[in-house]
Amino acid sequence: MTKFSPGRIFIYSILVLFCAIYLMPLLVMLLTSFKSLPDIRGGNLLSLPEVWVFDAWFKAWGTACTGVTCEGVKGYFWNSFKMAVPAVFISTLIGALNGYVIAHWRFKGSNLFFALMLFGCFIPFQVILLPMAATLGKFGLANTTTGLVFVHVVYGLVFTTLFFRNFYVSVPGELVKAAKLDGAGFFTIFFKIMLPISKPIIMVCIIWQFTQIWNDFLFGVVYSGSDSQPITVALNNLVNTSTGVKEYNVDMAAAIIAALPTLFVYVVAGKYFVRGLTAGSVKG
Amino acid sequence: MFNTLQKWLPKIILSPSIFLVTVCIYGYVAWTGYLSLTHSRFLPNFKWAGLLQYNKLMENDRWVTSCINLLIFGVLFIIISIILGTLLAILLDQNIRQEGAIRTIYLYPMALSFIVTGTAWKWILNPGLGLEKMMHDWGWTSFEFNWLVSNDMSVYTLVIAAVWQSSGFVMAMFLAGLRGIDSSIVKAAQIDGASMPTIYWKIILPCLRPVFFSAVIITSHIAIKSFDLVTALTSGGPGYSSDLPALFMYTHAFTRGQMGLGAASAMMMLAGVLAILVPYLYSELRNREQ
Amino acid sequence: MRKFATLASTLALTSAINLAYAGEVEVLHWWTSGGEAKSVGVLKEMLEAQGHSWKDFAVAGGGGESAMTVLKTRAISGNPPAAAQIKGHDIQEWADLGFLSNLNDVAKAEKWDEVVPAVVTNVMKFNGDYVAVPVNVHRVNWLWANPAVFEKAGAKIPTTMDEFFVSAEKLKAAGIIPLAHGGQAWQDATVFEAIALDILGSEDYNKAFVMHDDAVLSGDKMVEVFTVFKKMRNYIDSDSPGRDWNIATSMVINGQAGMQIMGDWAKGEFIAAGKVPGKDFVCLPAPGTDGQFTFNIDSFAMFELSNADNVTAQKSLAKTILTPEFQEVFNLNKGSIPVRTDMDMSKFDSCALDSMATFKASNTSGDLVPSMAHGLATTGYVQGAIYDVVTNFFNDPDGDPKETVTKLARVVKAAK
Amino acid sequence: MATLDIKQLYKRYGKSAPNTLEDINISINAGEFLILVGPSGCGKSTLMNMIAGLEEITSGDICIDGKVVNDVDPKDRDIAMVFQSYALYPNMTVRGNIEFALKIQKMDKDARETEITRVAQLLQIEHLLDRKPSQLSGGQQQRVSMGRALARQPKIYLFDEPLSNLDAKLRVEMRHEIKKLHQRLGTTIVYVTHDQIEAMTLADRIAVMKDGQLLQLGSPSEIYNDPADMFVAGFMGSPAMNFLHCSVEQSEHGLMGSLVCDQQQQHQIPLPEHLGKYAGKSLVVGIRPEQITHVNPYKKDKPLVTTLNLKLGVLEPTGPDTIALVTLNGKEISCRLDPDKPATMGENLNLMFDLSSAVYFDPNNEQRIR
Repeated sequence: MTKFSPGRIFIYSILVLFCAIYLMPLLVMLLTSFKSLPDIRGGNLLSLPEVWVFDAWFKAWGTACTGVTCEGVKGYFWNSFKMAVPAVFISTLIGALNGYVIAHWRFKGSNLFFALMLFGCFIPFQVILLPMAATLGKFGLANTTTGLVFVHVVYGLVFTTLFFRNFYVSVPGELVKAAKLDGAGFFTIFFKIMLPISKPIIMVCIIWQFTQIWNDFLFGVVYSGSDSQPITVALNNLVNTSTGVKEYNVDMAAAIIAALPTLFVYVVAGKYFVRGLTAGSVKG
Repeated sequence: MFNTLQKWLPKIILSPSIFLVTVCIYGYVAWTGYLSLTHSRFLPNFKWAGLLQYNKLMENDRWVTSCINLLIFGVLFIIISIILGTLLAILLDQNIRQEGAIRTIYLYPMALSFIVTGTAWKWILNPGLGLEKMMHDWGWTSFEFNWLVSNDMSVYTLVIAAVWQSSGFVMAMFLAGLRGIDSSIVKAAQIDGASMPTIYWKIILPCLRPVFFSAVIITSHIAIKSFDLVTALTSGGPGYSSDLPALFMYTHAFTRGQMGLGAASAMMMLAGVLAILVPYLYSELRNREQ
Repeated sequence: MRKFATLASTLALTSAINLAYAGEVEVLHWWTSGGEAKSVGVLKEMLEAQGHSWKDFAVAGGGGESAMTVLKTRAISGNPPAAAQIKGHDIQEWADLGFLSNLNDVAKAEKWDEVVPAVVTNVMKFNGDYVAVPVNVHRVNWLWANPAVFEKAGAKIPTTMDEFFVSAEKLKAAGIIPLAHGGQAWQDATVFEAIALDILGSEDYNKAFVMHDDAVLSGDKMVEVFTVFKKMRNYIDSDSPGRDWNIATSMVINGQAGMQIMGDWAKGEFIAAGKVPGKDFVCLPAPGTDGQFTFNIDSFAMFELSNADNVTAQKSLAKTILTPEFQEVFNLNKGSIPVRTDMDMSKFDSCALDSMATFKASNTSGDLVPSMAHGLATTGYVQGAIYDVVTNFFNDPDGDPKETVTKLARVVKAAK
Repeated sequence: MATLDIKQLYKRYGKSAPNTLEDINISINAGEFLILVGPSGCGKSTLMNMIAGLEEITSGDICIDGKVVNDVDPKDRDIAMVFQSYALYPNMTVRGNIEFALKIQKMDKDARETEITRVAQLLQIEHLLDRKPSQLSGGQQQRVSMGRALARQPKIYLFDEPLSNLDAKLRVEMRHEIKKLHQRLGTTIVYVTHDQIEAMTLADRIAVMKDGQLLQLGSPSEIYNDPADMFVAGFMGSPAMNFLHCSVEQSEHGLMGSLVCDQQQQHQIPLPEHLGKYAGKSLVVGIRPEQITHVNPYKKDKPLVTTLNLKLGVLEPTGPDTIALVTLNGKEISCRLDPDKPATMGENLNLMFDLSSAVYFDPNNEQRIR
């Protein structure tokens, strides 16, 4: 065990200071969600609630109004799952296949394709709102969960392909050759050899994609149907009060509820994230 | 027969993605490009206008402001995120107890969207509600922090919030990079008599060049696309002093019925990305090959 | 709400014949919370009582900006909602593009032309055909004041611009924020148009913001408008940028601030806080605009649908919106006045009655003007251009009124 | 066991690119152990990949058992390959690695078990079967990768520098194992290496390649003793063959080549008479270190043997021999001295040059003069 020299104490104090800074917004939200409305008006951001009340949480989950229905955010919570889970799964799978082809089955133009894809990361999504809407409309997918999943898959693809390609480039080509000689075909190699060793990068992809898709508002609001709106839309409706009293405690509770799944993913799978990044995805 | 199938399989597998990328990225960009040359207002129409929209854009004070803001915001955000991320990664790499917990704390802002944290941030930065009030309550009455409501400083609040959100991710990338470095290099340098700061500065950080590269790419894509951030924090205000191109584009194309102008601004953004990124990508990738 | 359930069921009986053709209406709106959401809830109940089903598509945020984006993408994807909350010039734009359906048959059956003033119906019509249904009329040029605060500071609640500045000075001296304001573009514009209405007068107001007359836009009067506007900045606290309007209202409610220039939706906030009009708060026309009326009309535009049952439901919706029953509930909740001039106003408070009286009077005097800040006066693009100039000037400490006026004329011309 | 014929094989990447392989013709008999040697980038790995079917053929034919397999998939060629990096599937146990190909061939479970047991016994890796590759040492991984190849019982084995990642001792051991295996199984093997001792010890025949061309194909002794050109001569043997550039003169003692030592002293060495046509010109004498020794009285009077008095440079005792460097014609020449006889650095010593088995090259085209 290392001894606590002045230098170590300095390092620890800096680390802890930054922890406090990073945690502040979350702390503000948490504290506020447990305060009553008068308490919020009276105290300051980081003061503890005078009385801890949990009403805001129940209201946010079950009875707050987000339009003409006043059933809180719980329904939207499941809508988000219905959208995020397939979208994450499909985009990760396609990204893995693409990365595998680009890294190990190169053909003329595959690198060009990769470069073009990279540029795709930089396109502001507002640009594609309307043409994508027209496309979805043509295929009858407008305002359906399927359509929303499709949109997320298309624009998530770029990132997952990038991640998997960078990971698979670091896998020696001889492995693929050996498998080919052993009689394995394209898919056998992919499913039996590549995929089993891809766990770290799959974790990175899932974390990244899940966060992106779960937190997305723009696609969620324009491409969802009235009964498939994701939780970010509900949260927006809840928070953007136009008349009436602004219930900050309910807003904050709802915001934390909306953030719980992604927070959970980061806390539980965070270590795989750094491990996955180490495994190659950061090597450009 | 099977033979040829195997040969074509990689292309077949990639082709849906190629198709999607071609249509849903480049096709749509081309469509937007075309739109920027039309008189489109409320919804797209195809009445040819030449470079009219671009001329209008260049004369638009708000557009100029938003471009300057992006430059300030982008440069500061990228530099601060990378410096802070590197610093935290180096500190965390010193056999820290509870490293996992600290790492998660640095990383969690990435998990939250500004739809979620926007209100909290607005409070914290607001002089009457947040940090300034808190400091006053605690007796430090001369404390002043009114960037959010100041014309000149509001764009820097965007930097603060954006750094808060993304520096943890940059930290994770650098931590991963540090873990990937051969420890014998460090030993060799120690034997050569180099101090730890020198080792980091002269040996380890240069080794992390590819990580810098990835970090620049990722943070610059976040900077260019920053939209939720501005809407949640300042909505471009006070006035339009903290407007960014992404917000400009959205506002004009969707709420003001100036789709042609919005399209033109989107094309300018893409051109800007190309102009800055392509030379950087090119030089980086060429350096690496050497 | 119970009363309306019974009311709705009587309505259901009268229109029982429609039950056979029960359809579905999807309604896009941005009334998501508080009194507004409840009011829309009533509309939903009334429609459901007629056997139709209501699909709610609520998108809040930024005075409908997000909702407009959604509407445009849905229209382009060929899947527009049955009804959408659209107002002012946007109705004309949508109709011009051929998206809206003709409501003339409903209008004729329900005699809309007779009960709704022409100023309102003109906005709802495209080429003489009804394409939208008005919900309410808001008066925008209101001044809301907290009399207790004025008493404490020994100031008089102002009725003219000169009085305003005298009182504001007194309030400021007493340590009270004179004017509660939220620094968002539309709120800046709301205050701006109130000043403009006073200084320019109704005629020149229309010339500037409806006709975009270059002479008025760049005239000396306009310079004065900007000068006064800038002066007003001194009586607003420095934390205002980004503040929501209802937060500003609550500052007036709890005595932190003396007054607010805001449309009559602000009344809802006072009522919700348990305040009584005339006693705890007063409403009076924005300084110098007595007898003038800046109107803002909320409306639902009806989109062309293919399913016949849904068209029936859509027409029922249109009809229901203009029934006196709904008009009463909705406007009581929202603070606005009904669009029907033949209504029994006994349930309405003094502010609303005052508003109604001015509405009717100004309709004939020519002092009834459309709100620029709320998209009734001009197109979205001109409105946006004016917003930019106004909000930038207001927040720029070095803003020069003369230069700004030139700029205003230039950008309006460019956007036209 | 199978024959492998490579006929007029060309490989080119891109239309205008230079040939990576040019006109390669090799016939490998059934059961033969062929070794491909050459410097890195000479095309030997490309050739290997083409035999395996991992790279496309630009033109020419590859035939296994007389049948053209140009368009046959790797898996249908019945070839096994052992890689330099071993290329073990990291997610599978040793057993899984060996079993993988058999499973794909749809061999039934019992047969697979038998086969795994056989191979494991053969390579003495029974105790490793349930481990993952990451838990194995380099030598063990090497054995597993051979086991994976053996289990398939293919017609032809390809070895791509299989021993180069092992330490010296292990390399020698494995070399013996491979030799024994070949003798026991008698299979056809193509083996790529850059280690010439491996080449000499293992091969039935050696193919020396350079810049995409096959320079010489022959038995180890042919390659060693009768090289076709200076490249082959210099490539095989350690220390490498010495090349002495000398001008040729016809003197009264017969044909002589003249050399200059580092003391600017002229030396003459005798040359065989058939080189007479080079009189007045220059040529390159190729002489192996073991042909420059202490004076051996027994050989002294033989033709084409001469003794030169030269100053010894660096001495490198290797145990069985001591390699001494001397400077001739401004170049360092290595000689193989008897370690039991005295020799010290800087000393002038009489060295016997036995030119009877020397080879001669034309300095212009580096080809052998016969």
